[in-house]
Amino acid sequence: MKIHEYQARILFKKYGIPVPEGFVCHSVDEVKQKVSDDDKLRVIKAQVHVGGRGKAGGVKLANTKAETIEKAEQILGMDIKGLTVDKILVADAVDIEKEFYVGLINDRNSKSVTLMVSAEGGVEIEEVAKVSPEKIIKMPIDPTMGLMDWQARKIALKLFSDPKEVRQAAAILVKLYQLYVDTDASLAEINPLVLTPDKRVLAIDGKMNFDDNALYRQPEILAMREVSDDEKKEIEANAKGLSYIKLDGNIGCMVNGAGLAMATMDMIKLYGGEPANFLDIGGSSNPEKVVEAMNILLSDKNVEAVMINIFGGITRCDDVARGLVVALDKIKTDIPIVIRLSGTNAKEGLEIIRETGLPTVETMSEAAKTAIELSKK
Amino acid sequence: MKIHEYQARILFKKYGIPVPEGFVCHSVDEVKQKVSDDDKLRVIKAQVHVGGRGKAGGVKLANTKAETIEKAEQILGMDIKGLTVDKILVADAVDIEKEFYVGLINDRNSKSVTLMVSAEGGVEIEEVAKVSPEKIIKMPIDPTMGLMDWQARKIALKLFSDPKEVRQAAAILVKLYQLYVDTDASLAEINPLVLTPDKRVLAIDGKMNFDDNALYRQPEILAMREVSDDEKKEIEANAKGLSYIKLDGNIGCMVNGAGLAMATMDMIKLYGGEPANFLDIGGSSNPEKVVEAMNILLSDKNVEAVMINIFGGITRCDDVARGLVVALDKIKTDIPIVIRLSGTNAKEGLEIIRETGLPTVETMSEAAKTAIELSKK
Amino acid sequence: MSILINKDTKVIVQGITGRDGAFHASKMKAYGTNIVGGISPGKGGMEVEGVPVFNTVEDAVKATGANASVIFVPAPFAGDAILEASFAGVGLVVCITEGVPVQDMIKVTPVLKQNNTKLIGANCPGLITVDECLIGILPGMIFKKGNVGLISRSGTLTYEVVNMLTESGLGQTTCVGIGGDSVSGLYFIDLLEMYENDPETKAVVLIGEIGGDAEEQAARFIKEKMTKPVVAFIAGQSAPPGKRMGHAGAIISSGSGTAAEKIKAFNEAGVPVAKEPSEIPGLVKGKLGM
Amino acid sequence: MSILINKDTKVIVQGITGRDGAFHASKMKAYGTNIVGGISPGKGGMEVEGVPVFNTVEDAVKATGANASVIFVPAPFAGDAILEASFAGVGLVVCITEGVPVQDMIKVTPVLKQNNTKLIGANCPGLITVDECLIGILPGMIFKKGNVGLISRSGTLTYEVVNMLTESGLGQTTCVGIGGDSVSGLYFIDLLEMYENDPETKAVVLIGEIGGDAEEQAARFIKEKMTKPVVAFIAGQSAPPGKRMGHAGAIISSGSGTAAEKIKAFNEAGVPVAKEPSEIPGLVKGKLGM
Repeated sequence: MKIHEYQARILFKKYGIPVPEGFVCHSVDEVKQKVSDDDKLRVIKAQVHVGGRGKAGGVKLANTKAETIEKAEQILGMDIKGLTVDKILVADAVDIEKEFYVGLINDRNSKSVTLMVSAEGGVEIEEVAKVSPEKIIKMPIDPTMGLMDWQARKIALKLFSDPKEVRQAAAILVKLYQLYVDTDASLAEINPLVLTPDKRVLAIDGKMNFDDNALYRQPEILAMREVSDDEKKEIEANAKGLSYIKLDGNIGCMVNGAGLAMATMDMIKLYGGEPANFLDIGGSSNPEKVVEAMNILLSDKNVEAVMINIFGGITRCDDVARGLVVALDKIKTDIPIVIRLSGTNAKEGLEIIRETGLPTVETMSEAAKTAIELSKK
Repeated sequence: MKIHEYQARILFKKYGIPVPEGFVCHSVDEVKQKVSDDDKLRVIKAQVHVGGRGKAGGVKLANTKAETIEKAEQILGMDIKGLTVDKILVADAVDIEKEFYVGLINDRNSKSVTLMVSAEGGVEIEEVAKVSPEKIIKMPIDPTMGLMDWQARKIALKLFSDPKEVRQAAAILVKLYQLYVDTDASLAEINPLVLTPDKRVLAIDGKMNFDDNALYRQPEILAMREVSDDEKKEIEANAKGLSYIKLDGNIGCMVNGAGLAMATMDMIKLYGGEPANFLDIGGSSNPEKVVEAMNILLSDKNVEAVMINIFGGITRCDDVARGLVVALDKIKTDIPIVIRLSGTNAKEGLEIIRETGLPTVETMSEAAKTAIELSKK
Repeated sequence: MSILINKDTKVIVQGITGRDGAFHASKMKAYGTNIVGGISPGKGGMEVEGVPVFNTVEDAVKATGANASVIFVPAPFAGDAILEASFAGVGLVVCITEGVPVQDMIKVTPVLKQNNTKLIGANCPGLITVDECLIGILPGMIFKKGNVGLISRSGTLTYEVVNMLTESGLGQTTCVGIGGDSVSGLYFIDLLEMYENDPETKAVVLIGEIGGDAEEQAARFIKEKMTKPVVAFIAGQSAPPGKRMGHAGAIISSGSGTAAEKIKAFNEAGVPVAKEPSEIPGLVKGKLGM
Repeated sequence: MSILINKDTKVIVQGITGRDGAFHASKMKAYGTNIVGGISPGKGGMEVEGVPVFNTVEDAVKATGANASVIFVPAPFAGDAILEASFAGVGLVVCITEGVPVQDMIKVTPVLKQNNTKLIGANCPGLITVDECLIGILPGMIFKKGNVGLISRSGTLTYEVVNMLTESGLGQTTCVGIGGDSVSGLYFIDLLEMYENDPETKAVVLIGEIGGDAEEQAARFIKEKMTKPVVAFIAGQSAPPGKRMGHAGAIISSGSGTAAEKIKAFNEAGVPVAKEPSEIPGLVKGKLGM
């Protein structure tokens, strides 16, 4: 789960990580109301769940209240990579002496939360990682001890030299780690962390993602969720035990198992088609789940054919087939469907389905080819 | 630092440890106002920082509102071991099927927080420890992992057998440990933890002490501090870098170092006197500190003679002597004082003091004997 | 021979009184797995599917000498179940549970190391040494004794491939589903090393997917350390970046973890990568000169 | 010979730029202690009292080969300073700081074990091997080279006793102030064992106080394991229960930790207990047949 910069700022403040003054606005009227009359340099930033908003014109500076309103008008409603900007952050701009990068991630290899810092702040860290990886300092954190103060100081000393700056930076690292662990985050970035000419260390931009598997114990984080329409569908599907991702193609697919579902998408692509979605219905043969899955799948108006790909393991194909028959009977659709069953009792399963007149095939590649053909009719 | 039962209940609730409904009252009027009209069994408990309130009549049951008010009248204002009861807890009495003891302490030997539970609840655990120590189950907790759920279950399984009861009890243990660590407690007891006939597990009485050294980072706990007059003096002294404990004797003593201060008290007692206090002024020769210490010491009207016992180490006795002279010059008192200096430059120090006419001696025993004699004049 | 488990492995089931735990305990027993006990706190003394139930893993290990455990408890309790098994001295823990928070897995990691516990999963189908021991939810009937080892981040895709191997006459030694989470127990390299040292295994099939760089590491390991042939397949070639493809770990983030990178790494290590699953048996046979 | 420290011990001072750190660094240097560096984050490269300052303990250890550290940082940071020294591989850490929260000491305990670090303190005056090395705030001039070892939970009371020993002609090997907190580093038993194994030490003086049962444990240890004579003193015989006598650890709680119990334990172990400090030298001489 992702949150916006303005939400990350709320969490930063709660944990004592210093950020410049600022507030979120949903309309130009709100900007007019909230911005004070005094002239000062302000930054207006689009709040969208996508990178590269700066290049897209979603971040602007303003010197006066009037200018702030003007820039807010320009940004609100703007389209950035397909997303409409419906809220902005208006914050005090600060003078910057130096910029740094600070990030925390769950690292698969060290199997730990890993702290990354770099003196190359303010730019995309992925770029730094590719061009000059030696400029990123990484430290895996032992979960039993957490980020100890001396470790935070050691890292801060790589970026700062003045004792007061070291102390500020080390405190920010420790607080960010605490926030990260407390909220089951999967990413926390301060980019840039800046040093101002008056030697304050401040978090200018913040980004946080959270572990979906841990949201059940993070009600405060969950309450921050803001979702697009596509995401809504994915979340609804999740609540029903389905895993659904909308894609741009026209071949809908419904598969049991995430790996097999990916392989199915790949297969469609391999044979020249375009998958309309990723859809994993999990392990059961419950007809209700199949109905739910089909409804979600068919709500995508681009879908022109459906490929059902099931491997029967512990759940035998004949049981799955019976479930499918019940489910497909309930769904009234003109979209052509091809069903492929494999694994335990595959023959018996296919027989049951054939009796209903639905098209069946025995291999994945055949299923993919058939679905592509059907979509062209 | 100690808190009252009603305050421990507030912390328990915050951490999700179930307690019966109840509230604190400071007057009979408040009881009249807060107690509902319905008849139910209530328990009225004196809130004093001393054990054995039950035996002293500080805990009473009542069936009706009228009876509750009557019992509250009896308890409020009562004297328990020298302390006046100025607040009571009025709580719903619950039916009890079984009583247990649960405690957490900082264990010196395992150098860890140690969980103690016993099926012998509701009685003084010290008694159980003496009579049948095998009835107390102890488990040191690894601070890096904390109290893990499976450990809490393992301990809960020693007290309970039904899965639902085990689950409730284990959850309470984990929550109590979390509360303990979060608040820098030095003692947390639930005694009794009870099982009701309808199979709820509840904390009926709670006791918590906190590490004085950690109060600087526990503002919420510090805000709960309620102190007696004697304690006020101790806390004031502490704020000035002095360590003071009032005792019942008539020989005031002022010493540098806690061990030496205890040895000084012991010496007074050994020679037939009674120390009026423990007072450790720490390591400096600062005259201001000596003045503060003397003021605190002499505010005890029982003091009839004062013994000053200083060992000069890094701080040399001649410096200490000069400080003492300045300080004692500022303090106008008729109480006789004897000064003993030892250690580095003791001779020079004693010489300086003798010049002022104050009585000096060279050994601790001599000092104690002299102070006792002076107190009898 | 085989890796990790065999007919002497004594298995306990954590969460045996739950629906999935009870169902799969009976399936595993039916396959021939030596299920010696189940765990359910407060239900010690009961029997489920003919298996004695204990209150704690410690009790079960003491009573039965169990050396492997399989976990079916719900996600919020799975991390703790792993810790309990590890501290009770169980050498191999297989966590089937899906949806375990990453921080819980991070927290168990140093404990596993300290107690010398091997973990498979979480969010995995388990593992099988064919005709000897099945731990997890794998459909036993599709496996056939033979000389191919298999490691996979996936469940049903694994079954699909195993089925193809079996139908084409390629039996298996041990097949391990390592799970689809980003932070897991044993990983490709750990298992590749075991297969390399297992005399019975002649070739290994590795089924990877998008996300992370475990496949790239595996490719390096194969190139530098392995003498036995490996054939690979990577799922998720058509997956868009930034989207989690069902498995928590199957996500292309910041442009890394793509199928293309992984395929390139395998190609550079001389590992053939199947374009679709049905190619796998042929590639294995080719490597084995069959 | 001696225990824990000698003329070859290389000492760093954590918190050397603070008032106490700088003052005592100069005092220790003056005594002859080999102070090789000081720590103050962000002040690396400076010099304090002629001692080079480093940013981290790790830097100091790398540059100087320091094997002991003394901590003068304020209480809220002392636990972290111990951790830093321990993780940097310093073998002996002496924490002078008073008022360290107990939970911080509990948190460092498993780390010390894991990293094989010996800790003295917190809230202690330090230790001295006479004429070789002084670490802490002890007044060096009262000590005299000899054959008596001394362990104490107290500061000035220790000096008092050392002064008496010295004046009565009883010099010392190593004297250790273990500190007055309830949860500390090395304790009586650890040190008694070291004295027992130190050929130069002929007798040991143990200065205990009320609170805890370390004296009782020491008494048992002496009875069972020690061949060298021990003489004891217990402070706090007149202390009331439930009151903390200055030292965080000096408190009689729930009726245990009294001086009477401790004296009884020593008597049962054949250890003479002085009624007042001035008796100690005589008791030691008696035990040594002097």
